[in-house]
Parts: sequence; structure tokens; C-alpha cells
Amino acid sequence: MPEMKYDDYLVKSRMPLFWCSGCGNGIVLGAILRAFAKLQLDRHNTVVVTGIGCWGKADDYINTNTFHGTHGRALGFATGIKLANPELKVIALMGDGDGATIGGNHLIHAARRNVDITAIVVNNFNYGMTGGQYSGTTLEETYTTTSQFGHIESAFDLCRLVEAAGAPYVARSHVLNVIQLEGFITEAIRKKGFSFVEALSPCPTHYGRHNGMKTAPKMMQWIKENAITLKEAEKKPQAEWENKFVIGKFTDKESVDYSTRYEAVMALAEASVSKGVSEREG
Amino acid sequence: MNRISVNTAWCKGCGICAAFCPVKVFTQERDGTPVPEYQERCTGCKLCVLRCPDFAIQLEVSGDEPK
Amino acid sequence: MKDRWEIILSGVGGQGLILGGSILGEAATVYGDAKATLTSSYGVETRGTFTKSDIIISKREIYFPEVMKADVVLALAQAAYDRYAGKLDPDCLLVFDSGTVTAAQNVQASQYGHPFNRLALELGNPAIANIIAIGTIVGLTQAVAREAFYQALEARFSEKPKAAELNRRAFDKGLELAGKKE
Amino acid sequence: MNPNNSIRFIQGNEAIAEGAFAAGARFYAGYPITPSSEIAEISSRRLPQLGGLYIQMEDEIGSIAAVIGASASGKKSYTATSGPGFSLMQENLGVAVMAEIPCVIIDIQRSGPSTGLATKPAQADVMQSRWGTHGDHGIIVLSPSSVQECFDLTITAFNFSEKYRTPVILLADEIVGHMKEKMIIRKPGTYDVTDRKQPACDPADYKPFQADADGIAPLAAYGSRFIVRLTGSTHDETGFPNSKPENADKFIRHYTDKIENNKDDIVMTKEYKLEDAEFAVITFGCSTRSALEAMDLARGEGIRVGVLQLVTIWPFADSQVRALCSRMKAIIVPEMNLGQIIREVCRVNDSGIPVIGVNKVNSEAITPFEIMEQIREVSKCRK
Repeated sequence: MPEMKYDDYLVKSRMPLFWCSGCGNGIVLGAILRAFAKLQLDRHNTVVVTGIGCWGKADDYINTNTFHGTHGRALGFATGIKLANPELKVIALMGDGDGATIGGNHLIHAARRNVDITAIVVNNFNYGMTGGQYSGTTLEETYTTTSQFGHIESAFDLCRLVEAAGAPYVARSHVLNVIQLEGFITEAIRKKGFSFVEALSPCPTHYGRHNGMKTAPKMMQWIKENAITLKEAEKKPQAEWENKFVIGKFTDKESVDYSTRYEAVMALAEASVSKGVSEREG
Repeated sequence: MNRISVNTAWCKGCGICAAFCPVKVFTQERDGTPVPEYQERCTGCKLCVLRCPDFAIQLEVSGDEPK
Repeated sequence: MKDRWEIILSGVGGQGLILGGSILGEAATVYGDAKATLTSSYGVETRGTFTKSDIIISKREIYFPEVMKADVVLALAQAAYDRYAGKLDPDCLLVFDSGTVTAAQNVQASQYGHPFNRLALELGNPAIANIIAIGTIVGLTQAVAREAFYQALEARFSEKPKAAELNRRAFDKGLELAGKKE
Repeated sequence: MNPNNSIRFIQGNEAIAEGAFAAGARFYAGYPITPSSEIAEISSRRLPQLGGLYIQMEDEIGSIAAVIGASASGKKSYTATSGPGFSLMQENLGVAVMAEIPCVIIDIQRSGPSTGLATKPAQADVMQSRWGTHGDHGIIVLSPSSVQECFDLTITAFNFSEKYRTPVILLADEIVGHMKEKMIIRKPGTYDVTDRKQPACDPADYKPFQADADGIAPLAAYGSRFIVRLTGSTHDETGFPNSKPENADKFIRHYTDKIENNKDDIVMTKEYKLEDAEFAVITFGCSTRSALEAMDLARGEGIRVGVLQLVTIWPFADSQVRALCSRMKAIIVPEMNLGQIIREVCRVNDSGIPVIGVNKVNSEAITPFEIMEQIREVSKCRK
């Protein structure tokens, strides 16, 4: 395979990107494509699976194999794709509404099951495509088109959630920290097992506009000012960081992935055939 | 000197490059389109390239192979 | 010899009636040249409540798989007996566990009561009452050939020779009972 | 039981699982639900023995998603469920239609709506199987009435699915699913197995939705030498989104046409004693058994009745039913619902003969006597 540069994975014929001015999706897309190039992923052996939402359109710009499914279900499709052919690199791209709200149950079970998939969630704190309604990561007391008197629900800490569900790799960064983000994505794809990267990202058009941050730089600045590194947070009392965006690598551990475990099931099953174990009936 | 070029067909004028350039290379036109007015300041850090959400900035660092 | 038998196996969940019906069906179809269907109705819970299986064995094609007019009813529990005893025709055989069921007086069907559960215990395993009872039904009806039933038992317990032997003895016991009316 | 035995006395659900293995299915994802669970249990034991994969997902939505994904990776895939689970699958059933991904969905119908009577039979998902997912589309639905048909039609379901690049629904019911009956497990080589068409073009020219002359596009698997773009959004031949009206029109018609234009191949019916019949019972699934019993009872009384069994429910057997209506004095349609198939019979009844339903929704099978009663009624009126 000739060496792949990052833009060899980009579908240039569909440019410019359809996302709004200042949307952070393109920054995450760039980080992903550079990670692909760093890892020299074979396009034929890579499947990018997307859900529905602004970020769910990312596959339009990636020239690997793709699967564009339904809202919240990307990990379901990705699970089947991966398990049916464990040789494939499977990357699921989901937004916060998609991957963590309607798809929240699939997310925790995929993490628990430890299927070798990389999930990259772009969290822009609201449903962008449908006009800026609140999602499972919308911050309390902020405004969206459906929380016009201030949001009364608390937001998911997705990394803590996925970590608790058992994923062996969990990290969070934001798009201003694009170099760190790219590093996390690269590590996550390399990781055998379920890996999860959350990218905090601006949506100036909706979330920003309703919360006094009409431009992307303003919203990125706000994310940056409210961010704290995991290392710093660990040194401070919880009260000082619990309302901040904790940035860093939460988990990076070894854990045998589903396909590897299933090989053991197949070996036992095959042995049961040769031994002629009779079928159990009730 | 490093050479910055902006693909105006892809750029949407969001201003991220201008706002976060550590050495303030860019000014912006009224519609937001960035202009690398102070190119001589450019240190070649490429953060503008990496942070551009529209793949619209090209940077040739002098001495580097064109990318 | 009748060429169609409609048999109801009834009792409570856990008595192995579906298993017994399955072996009977296997004897009829896999090891005999008859047709058979087996349908069961049971509650959501697996054990303890009323259950029944309908098994139809016929030389002809069987369409509707539920018993329309019972030729044989097996009742291994009082609840099962009470449900059917009063409704059966005189030409129906009502086989019941005389150890656990109190028989009624005004029953038109021919009754065959045997203490299947007690006999099973005597043979060494309470779980084989079903097979003893089915042995009795086979003895009374000849609905399947006894050889075919042996083969079905053997196939089902091919990995467990002890269980095969026990079930065979249970079946023989049932056949033997078919000769006597208690 | 000896696995080499070709004759077995087994449940419909077990026969469906055996049929799936025989058809070459090697991936199952599902969520437990009565009365379909035996299919999952058998699949969980047998698939790993066959080098295949079983996975229990967190719900039916994830299950059918995984089935679709696995099929895109090249494995013949299936799931089994029942009413409430089938409802949850409707969303992604549409993805399989739109992305033209072969897969088989088995619905062991039970009483509904909602949880209904969890273990009791019904035949009330007929219209859901046709129109359950939103939007215009064609669909293939087969309905077995015996354990043997469970086996045979499962193989056919996979074959149609692969041949027409479409999801196929096997619409069985609790009665057939849980009934044990004699069945012949056909040996490999004695039945047809269809595999999806593979592209023959240069990989650079491959378009995953470009149909051949037969109307069906070859489908390469992920991981092959072809790049495959699949989507549930409106797309063009390349798999990229394309919102042009003429493109949307072309593809939405295609999803219907590829099924409707092949009705001669897809629509299967069975006829019983229709040659001399004056009256016909049109039936499907478990009610076929009651209808056949009723037919014999009626003939015993000298009433000339025949039975038309709809083996394929969708697409509907328009021409067969229309022709039957033109030569019968009356038609009876028994079904364990309040009248779903009968609407289709009425739709094609150009002759205007009486079409009478025998409908039962109390969770008990329609008895032969109940059909018989209607046969007697119509035969009296029409003498």
C-alpha cells in the first residue's frame, strides 16, 4: 500500500464541509484523518460507522468503508460489523445526542462487552441538527431552544459513565487542544478493546448563541477556561473541579476483548461436537 | 518565510485561526475570511491548520517539503 | 386397531409431561411410521402450575394439532383430574395417579388409576413417574410399538446409560400395569 | 438425539434454527422474548460449533442493528423475536430496506398489542410485517404452517434475502413455533442455497447501489477489495447522499419494484382440493391446519370446499386470489386477528363474491369446527 497522507482519506469531491461556520466537527474530523494516516489504516479494512445528527454526517467525507445507520444505533451496527469480521478496524462516530442520549444504553453495553470498537463522541452540548434542543450533556442552568427558562437536568459525565461501564480506554479533550485530541484518537484506535474518546466542541450556531457565545472562538475560549486537566483535578478537592470539564486520559488498561473471548467459546463448542455431547432439552 | 494560503472556497470565516494564532498572523475581512497579513510573524506551529474546521488553511514552512 | 389417537397428558409443571410426550412423539415418527404432533400449554412460570400437552398420533396427516375429542387423558395431579374427569366420553381412557388423585364417582370414561409417583420412588427416582404412566398408556392403546419406544428412549439417553436403563424399567413397569386395572 | 438422524420430532422454533444453519446463516443477534426464545438458545449452542457467532444484545433495536452490520461484513445473519420486540425492530428494518442489506427476521407472533398475553398465539402482525417500518418499500414475508415448513421456509427466506438484497420476515406464530412434529432435516446438497451476488467490476468502478440488468446490485463485504458505502439515508448508486428529487424517486420506486416485479418467483401458495371446490378457505400460518381439518369435515358432509394456503403473505398473491374468487361461490378467511389478510382478499375480489372472516383474538387457536360452521352457513345460502 502506498503511504497514505491524511487528506488521502478525505473525500475532497464533497468539500466544502456542510457544517456551520465555526462548528468543531471539522476539527475532530481532521484529527481522525491524521490519526488514520499515522496508523496507515487500510481503507479496505476500515469501517467508519455513524449515527444521525450533525456529526453523523462525518462519513460523507471519509473514503474508507462506511455505514450510516440510525439515530443512536451506531454501536449496534458497529458491533455486528466487527464481530462478523474481527480483522476490521471499526470506528463509530456519534454526537452527544446520538451516542450518549438516545444511544446511551448501547454505549454502556458496548463498553461493558468490550467489543474492539473505537467510539468518538463529539459533545457540543445540544442537538445541533434539529435546531439546538437540550441533550443528555446539556449543562444545568444553560439555555437551549427547549430549555428556554434554564435547563433543570444535570449532564452526563460521559467519560466517567463509560469508564464505570468497563471500557479499557477512555479519554476526553477539546478541539482547541487538537494535538492532544489527535493523540487520544490515535491511541484509542490502536487499543484492542472498546475505546472511547470524547471531544468537547463548539456549536456557536445553537448552544453558543443561546448562552452568550455567538462565535466559535468565544465558545472555544469558554470550554478552555472551564477545563481542568485530570492531573490538576486529582490534586484538588472535588468541589473545585466538579463543575469543570476534566480533560485527560481516564483509563488505559488491558482487558481481553469480546472477539478474543469468543474464540474460547468457539473452541469449547467445537470440542463439544467432537465429544458428541447430547443436546439439552427441557 | 513560511507561506500561508487560505482556500476561500472551503473557508467559512469562523475566525478560529485568527483568534487563536499565538503570534496573531491573521486579520479578517468583513465576512470573516482570514488574511495572513503578518505572515512574517509565523513560527510554523501549524495550529491554524490543525484547528481549521474546514481544511481551508495550507501552510508551507520554509525548508519543509510542501504538504 | 384405531389409526388415530388423541391423548392429553396433564399435571403440574415439572412432572416431565412435555418430555414424555416428546419421547412418545419420537417413537411414533422417528422410530415408527406414524405422524404425530405435540402441543403444550403452560403458564409463564416453569414449575408448579397446571400444564397439559396434547399429543396426537395418527397414520394419516394431522392438521389441527389440539385434541378435539380425547381418546386418552393422563392426569398426574388432582387439578388435572378435576379439569377433565367429568367431561370425557365413555370410550375415553382416563389414566391417573391413584396415589395423589382422589377419583370421582360419576365418571363415564374407563378409569385406570395406578400410584405412578409411588412406583417411581420404588424404582429409585420420582422423576420417572411420567414414563411409567406413558408405559401404561402405550400398553392400553398400542398407539406406538413398544420397540419404537425403546429406541426413542435409547436415543434420548444415549449419553447416559444409567438413565436409559432406569427409563426402560419405568416404561416396562407401565406396560405391566396396563394389564391390571386397580 | 443423534444429530445424523435426518428424521426428527422437533418444535417449529427448533426447525427454524436448523433451517437457518442449513441456509448458511452464521450470525445471530437477539434479545430474549417468548415465544421465540428457543431459537436464540439453540443458536447460542450451535452457531459457535459451526464457526458462527451468537450475541445477546441489550435490546431488539441493537439486535437488528448488529444483524445488519454483520451481514454487511459478509455473514448471513438473522434474529428472532416476538410482537413487542418486532415493534422495536421496525426502525432498523427500514435501514435494511434502504441500504439493501440481506437479513432474516423471525417473528413468532403472540397476542398483543403491547405485552398482551406473553405466551399465547396470535396472527395479528400481518400488517405490521408489511408496513411496520415507515416509508414506501417492498417486503417479503413468508409464513409456515408446519414444522417442516419452518425448516424449508427459513432456507427460502435466506435465499430470497440474498437474491433480492432485502430483509425477509418469517412470520410464524406461537402454535407452529412451539408445536412438535415430524420433520426431515434435508441434507446439504438436496436444497438450493443462494448467496448474494458479488461485484465483477474493477474495485475502482464499484458502486454498492448500482443495479445490474436484473434490478439487483452486487454487494461486496467490508474487508473485501471493494470499498463499500452503505447508508439508511437517501443515496445514489455510490452510497453517498443524494437529495435530488429524481434520485429519491428512482430509489424509492426501486425498493418496491425489485419485490413486486419478481412476484412470479416470490409468491408461493399451496392448493388443497380446489379442483372441484365451490367454496374456498384462504389461510396462512397455524390457521391453515384448522382450515384443512375443516375442509375434510365439510367434505364428509358433501360440501365441496378447498383450501388456498398463502405461504408467501407479502407480496400478496393478487392474481392467484383474484382467479380463485372468480370461480368460487364464497371465500372464508380464518385468521387469529380481527381481519388483516381478509382486506387483501377483498381488494382483489373483482367478482364480488361473499368473503367471510372467521376471526379469533382470545388467544386460542381457531378450531376446525368454527371454520366448519361458516362453511355450512355459506353452503346453505348459496344452494
